[in-house]
Amino acid sequence: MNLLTAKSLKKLAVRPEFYVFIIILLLSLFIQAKSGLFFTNNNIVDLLRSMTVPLIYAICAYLGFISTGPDVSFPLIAALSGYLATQFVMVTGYSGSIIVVFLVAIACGLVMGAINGFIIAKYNFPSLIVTLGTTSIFSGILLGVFEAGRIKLPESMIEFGQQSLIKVTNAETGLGSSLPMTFLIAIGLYILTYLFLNFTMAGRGVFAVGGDETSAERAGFNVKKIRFGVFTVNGGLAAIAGVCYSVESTYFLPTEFAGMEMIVIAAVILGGTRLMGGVGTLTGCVLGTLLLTIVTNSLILVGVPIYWQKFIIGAIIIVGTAISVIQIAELKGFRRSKRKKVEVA
Amino acid sequence: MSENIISVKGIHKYFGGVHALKGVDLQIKKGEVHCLAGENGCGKSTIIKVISGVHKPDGGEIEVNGEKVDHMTPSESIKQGIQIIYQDFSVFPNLTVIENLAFNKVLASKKKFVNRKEFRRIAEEAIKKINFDVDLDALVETLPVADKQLIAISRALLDNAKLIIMDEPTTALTKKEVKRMFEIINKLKDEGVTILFVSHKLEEVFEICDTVTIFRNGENVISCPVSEMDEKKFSFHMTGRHFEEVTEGKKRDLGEMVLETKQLSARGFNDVSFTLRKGEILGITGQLGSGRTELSLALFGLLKPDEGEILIEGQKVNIPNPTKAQELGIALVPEDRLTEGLFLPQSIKRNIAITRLDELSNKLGVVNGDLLDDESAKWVRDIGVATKNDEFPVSTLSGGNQQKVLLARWIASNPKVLILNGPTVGVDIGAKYDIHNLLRNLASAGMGIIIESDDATEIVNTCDRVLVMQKGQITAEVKEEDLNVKTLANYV
Amino acid sequence: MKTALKTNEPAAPKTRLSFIKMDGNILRLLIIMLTIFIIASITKPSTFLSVANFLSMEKQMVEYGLMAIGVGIAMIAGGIDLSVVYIANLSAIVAGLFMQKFAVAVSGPEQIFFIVLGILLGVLTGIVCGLFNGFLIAKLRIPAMLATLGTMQLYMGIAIIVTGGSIVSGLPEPFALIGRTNVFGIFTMSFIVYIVIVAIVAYYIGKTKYGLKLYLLGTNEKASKFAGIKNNQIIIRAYMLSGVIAASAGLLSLARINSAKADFGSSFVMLTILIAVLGGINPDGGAGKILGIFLATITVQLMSSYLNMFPEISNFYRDMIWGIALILVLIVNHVLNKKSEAKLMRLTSQ
Amino acid sequence: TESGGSGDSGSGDTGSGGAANENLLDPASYKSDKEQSEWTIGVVTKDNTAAWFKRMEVGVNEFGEEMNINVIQKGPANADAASQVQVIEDLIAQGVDALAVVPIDPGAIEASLQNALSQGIAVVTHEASNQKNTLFDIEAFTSEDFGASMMDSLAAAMGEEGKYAMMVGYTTSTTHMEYAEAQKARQEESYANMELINGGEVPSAESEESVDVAYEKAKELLKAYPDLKGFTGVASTDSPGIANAVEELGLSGKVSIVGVGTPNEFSDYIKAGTINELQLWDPAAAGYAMVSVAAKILAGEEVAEGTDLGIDGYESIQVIEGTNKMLVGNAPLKLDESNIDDYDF
Ligand SMILES: Nc1ncnc2c1ncn2[C@@H]1O[C@H](COP(=O)(O)OP(=O)(O)OP(=O)(O)O)[C@@H](O)[C@H]1O
Ligand SMILES: Nc1ncnc2c1ncn2[C@@H]1O[C@H](COP(=O)(O)OP(=O)(O)OP(=O)(O)O)[C@@H](O)[C@H]1O
Ligand SMILES: [Mg+2]
Ligand SMILES: [Mg+2]
Repeated sequence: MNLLTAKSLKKLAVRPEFYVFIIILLLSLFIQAKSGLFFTNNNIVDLLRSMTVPLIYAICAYLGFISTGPDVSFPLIAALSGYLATQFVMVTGYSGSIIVVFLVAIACGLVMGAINGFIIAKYNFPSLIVTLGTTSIFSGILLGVFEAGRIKLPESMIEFGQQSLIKVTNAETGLGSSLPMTFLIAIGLYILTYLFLNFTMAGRGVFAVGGDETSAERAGFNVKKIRFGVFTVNGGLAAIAGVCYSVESTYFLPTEFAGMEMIVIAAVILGGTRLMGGVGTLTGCVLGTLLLTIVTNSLILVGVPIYWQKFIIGAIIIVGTAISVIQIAELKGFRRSKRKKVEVA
Repeated sequence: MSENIISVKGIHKYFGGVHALKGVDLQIKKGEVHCLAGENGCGKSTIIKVISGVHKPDGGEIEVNGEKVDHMTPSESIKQGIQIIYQDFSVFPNLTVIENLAFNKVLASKKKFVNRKEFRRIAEEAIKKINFDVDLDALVETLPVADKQLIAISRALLDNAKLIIMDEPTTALTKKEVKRMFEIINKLKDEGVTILFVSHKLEEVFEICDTVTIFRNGENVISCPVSEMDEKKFSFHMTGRHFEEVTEGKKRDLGEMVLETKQLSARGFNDVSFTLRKGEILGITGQLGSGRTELSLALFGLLKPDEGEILIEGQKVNIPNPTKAQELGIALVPEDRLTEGLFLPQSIKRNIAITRLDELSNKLGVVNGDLLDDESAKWVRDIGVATKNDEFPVSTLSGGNQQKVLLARWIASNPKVLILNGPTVGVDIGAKYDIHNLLRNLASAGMGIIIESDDATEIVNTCDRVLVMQKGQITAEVKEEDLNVKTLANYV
Repeated sequence: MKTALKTNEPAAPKTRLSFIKMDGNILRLLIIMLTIFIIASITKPSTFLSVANFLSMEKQMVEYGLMAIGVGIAMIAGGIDLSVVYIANLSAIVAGLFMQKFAVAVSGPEQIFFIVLGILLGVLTGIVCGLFNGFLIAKLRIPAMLATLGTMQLYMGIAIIVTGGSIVSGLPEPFALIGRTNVFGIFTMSFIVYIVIVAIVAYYIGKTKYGLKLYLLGTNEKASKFAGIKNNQIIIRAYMLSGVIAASAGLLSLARINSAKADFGSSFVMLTILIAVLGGINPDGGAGKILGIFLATITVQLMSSYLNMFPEISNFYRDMIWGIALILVLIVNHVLNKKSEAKLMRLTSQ
Repeated sequence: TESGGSGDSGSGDTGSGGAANENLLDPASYKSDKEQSEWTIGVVTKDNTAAWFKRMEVGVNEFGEEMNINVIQKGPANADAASQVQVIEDLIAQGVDALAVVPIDPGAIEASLQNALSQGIAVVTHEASNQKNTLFDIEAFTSEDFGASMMDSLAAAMGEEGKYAMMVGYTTSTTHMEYAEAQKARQEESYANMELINGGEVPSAESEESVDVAYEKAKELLKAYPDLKGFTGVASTDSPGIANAVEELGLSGKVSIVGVGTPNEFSDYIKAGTINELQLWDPAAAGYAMVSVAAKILAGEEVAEGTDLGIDGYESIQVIEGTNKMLVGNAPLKLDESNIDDYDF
């Protein structure tokens, strides 16, 4: 075997994405064998559809991790800005382009994200705790102040949700499935995020700040601005996800947002993003999200008894991470212990 | 045009209550190699960070090229042609070598977008300057510490820097690399680049510098041409004390065998056999990547040997973890004090007492507070840790005193074998002197000591016998009678 | 080994300064607690200052107060435990099912025997769950957040499997008595058990060598390995401890509400983290006191009950208040710690 | 004077399960000495933001105004039994005269309700046919009747044959599971040609009280069982989710849906024919009936077979002695295309 490919193979083999990919592959084969339904066009489209919103959330979680630490506030930012955008349409009776609705939501999301960003950047508090706090606040505003209930979306928004990107019909079963436009938004956001992270200095700064804050500052990055920027952008992204979720389900569902953060974070970490700083890829996010989406959406196909479903999801999270953590440790030949950042006087 | 590239006047800097700089003046002439020396914590790094704009001074003024700069920022100073090799390297562990090398330059040019080709070109140019051989696409976190320092150095050399500030740039380097570095400094000097060189190391200062400035306690105590300086004066200005090199106690009676390895192999070294007697100080030296660190880790139960035997007092032992090592009477003062040694925000007391908890607590595991206090007070006193209160976080101590705390911790466990990896790295002259003395005394009292060090003077001054390691193997053994800085340099 | 050196440094004078760092936080918590207490007493004297209200508050705080301590211990070790609520439920379910099967039908000493056995079984469940968390985190090196996120689902899953999702109730009367008995009319039995557990844990974490090692490990895991601390053992024990405490919360809840269920108290997950941080536990590990968590628990309960006295204030405002309180406390602690740090610096640099 | 809570410690031998002793359950002993205008009746709901309970509040407030009685409706911030216990405990501590509770989980609040009773607080419940510590449980109809009625509707829509699936919010939700069991029982009894999928396991899927999850699960079920002909969903989130799935897959008209929810939310689906029938009871009437019973207890009036609670559907209640005294009205609402517009909530 060519030396170069052997080397690149080894490089590949130490990447968590690789293991997630293998797990996904094995799992899909298993589901296919068991149900005969996995590799059908409508099932694939269904999976993609289910992934849409988690994928956008995953960018939020990912950006949080690589720059600073966990961000758990995105579901409630999504909820609150989704609510405000919906209210905007209801109150003004606006029926024009959906882009305006998104813009309203994004504006709200950016403001909420900026609050996170301001507190985290200014005081250097742990992002988990700050975003936990603001989550509580946003939830209080949504359910306490606005007393938001379930709202059937106005026609103009539903219409957008029903436009489909791809429509497939399974020749055998006759079942159709359609991929909504929102999927295109998710793809677009991934491309934008990818371009931003890899081809702009600010994007590299996000990694630099996550890798070593002091070094970043000395190299000439504006650490506070980058952190503030990341959390603000996260707010905007979450808002987009909020509107997408609503138009997909044709309802604004105030209570369905909370709790998503945990499964999304699990997906992102499964995909190889490190909890503290600077390491992880968007590919990993997609694979991690895909894995968890497959698991949650195939339990019935495989015939897992309903009472076993929670157990299986927990087991997959644990086994999945354990495999990638152990394999990588073995391959690198050592176990890297947690290294605390220290200021050298 | 001013003849000074940098001139700072009356700089004050407070950190909370700490008055780190007390109205410091410092003039650096164009084209000179200016040395800045001083004990740990005297403010060297702080003045550098003020010059580079990382810290905002609380008073005083900065002139660059004779022009007053009101608001210095890191990018502004880089634009002014000031490059810095920070003491902690300031690298990004999670990024590739390329990016680590290219960021500063690209950022200074205010470019908003990434051009991969340009990044690579910059990086290649940077490593070429010092003939530094490294995989440009490797992640920095996978590199040994010396490579990180070399990255910091090559990064600073990039680009028409007018002033290069080097904050203790040689701590992680081998002799050879230091020599190479000095050649570069001389070349830069010929090109008209000014260098500010921060170091504790006497020989380095005398070899490379034109002018010397010594800081003590946040003040500039002397600035003069190096020709007007000698070793005695140097250490006096640094410490405010007079020293005499003590060699007594070097002749010791060696006792029976306390540690022996037979054909020991592990990741990083192989087929290592050596012996250590009670009362002996054994030096281990060698180049970067020679496997010294791994050897000490193996002896301390942090690295699993693949083959071979370890014997303690003639008894074959298995050391699966540090706890077992401790039980067997082996102690290790690790290489990296800050990440491997100390619990920085925790009290000095806790940092010292950790190895003695079993003796300080009752059967139920409840720690006896009074015993703990006494134990800690005793070590603070005996080893001479300069602190007002041992309840203070250990992070409040200077480097030398921090190292003493680590020593106290392990001496307190009363080991048979004490292994020290770089015992005086980043430690000032005074503390270094104290530590060497202490080690000699410990050996006299019958302890077997292994010192792993790059510092030839240190090895020569303290060791009875020296092993030279290369590429994971012992390649030479130098007996006491042949031991001097010159012969040692030949082996390495 | 006496190997003293001559140095010019004077010996350190002895003064106790530990209060500078941590106890400021405890003091602040006490002040906040008293302030809320006084405000509540003045504005709602009849309802707030009633025995019934105190009994009600005692009952409510015990379970999440205990779980917050479990979370706090994991946080001191530098991790987090998201699974406490579900460990509590699983333990309660195991104990409940056992008692239902064996202790309900019998009476007298035999019944007591089976009840005690049931309690032990519940505690054992907590230990096993904690052990498994510890194993994943220490041995397999799965990040604590992810590991406990997984086990949170896993333990809930197991609870659903064994109960079929339905509630476990119908417990022997003597056991239920624990949940209902009052001592001196103003202390509930479960509150007393809670206080005892808090005291034991606070002593264990604060005064023993295990506790000391836990703090050191939480401060710097690598250094603690180099200092000869058995990291894995300490971490595993921390999560076991968290598991046992969670199990006791589950058992007390079983006694109090006379039932157990797989998803009971799911809203406590975030609340427990919030209380631990309010109590001064450093989420990065290595700092904070059990006493702080205790005070934070009381503070949260006082506030919560006080707010419930205003029917016009929707319960959703509580979330908002917790959020604001959390961030304010962080900021206040930050500012005050900076001040005391400066003071410390002044003291160290002559 | 005896302090609250100590009075019950003697009730040691009332048998297992902490069932209250007989005296505690005698409504007559809860006659209040206070003026009617000084009474406070606390209504505790599962989730005060849901449209369902907002509608309930209408009835509750209406009664309060008519009778000049102080009524408070509170709900927990999270739809979690533990949070509801806290709300109940706090209301007890504040000394309300009567509690009307809609339990998230009857079992979880037994002890709290017993505590309330022992302090002389009258307790009535709703949606809790097996609640032990309650003076009266008010139901629009029995769970059995409700489940059976749903099954009858589904059977009619399906032509009494074919496979069907059942969805609940959570398997841990007691009432949902009761309705589900009752449906199955009715089917087994009367519709031999119908078959519950998955070997008759109850339920077929959990919606987790989420429209989106209901949608995903419905799609999965339709894939796994291509010959599925009908759905029931007992959480208000279920049918909209199922309907969205059915519409997307192009199965409208081929798959029947019978569900529970509020008219406004279902109106479009019913009109479009995707959801065949909506079954419910009017929460406003139930709320009115609950507080009305509570007020009667406080006034010392007897509540018995045939008592008129003053609101439609509860003009002549039926008393069923079971676990508790269940007051059953006759207030089912079955809404389809023809009458859905008659209701606005
Ligand atoms: N960021 C900071 N916060 C608080 N105190 C600081 C900070 N940086 C430095 N100090 C304090 O300022 C003083 C001077 O520190 P500095 O790092 O300049 O010393 P140094 O001369 O570089 O020592 P060394 O030889 O150990 O590198 C020390 O007392 C140090 O503790
Ligand atoms: N974290 C690591 N991962 C993989 N390999 C490593 C790691 N650390 C060191 N090595 C390898 O182990 C060998 C020894 O490296 P190291 O630099 O630690 O040697 P050393 O004996 O400590 O030398 P010195 O103290 O002079 O730096 C080298 O081949 C190095 O590449
Ligand atoms: Mg320095
Ligand atoms: Mg090394």
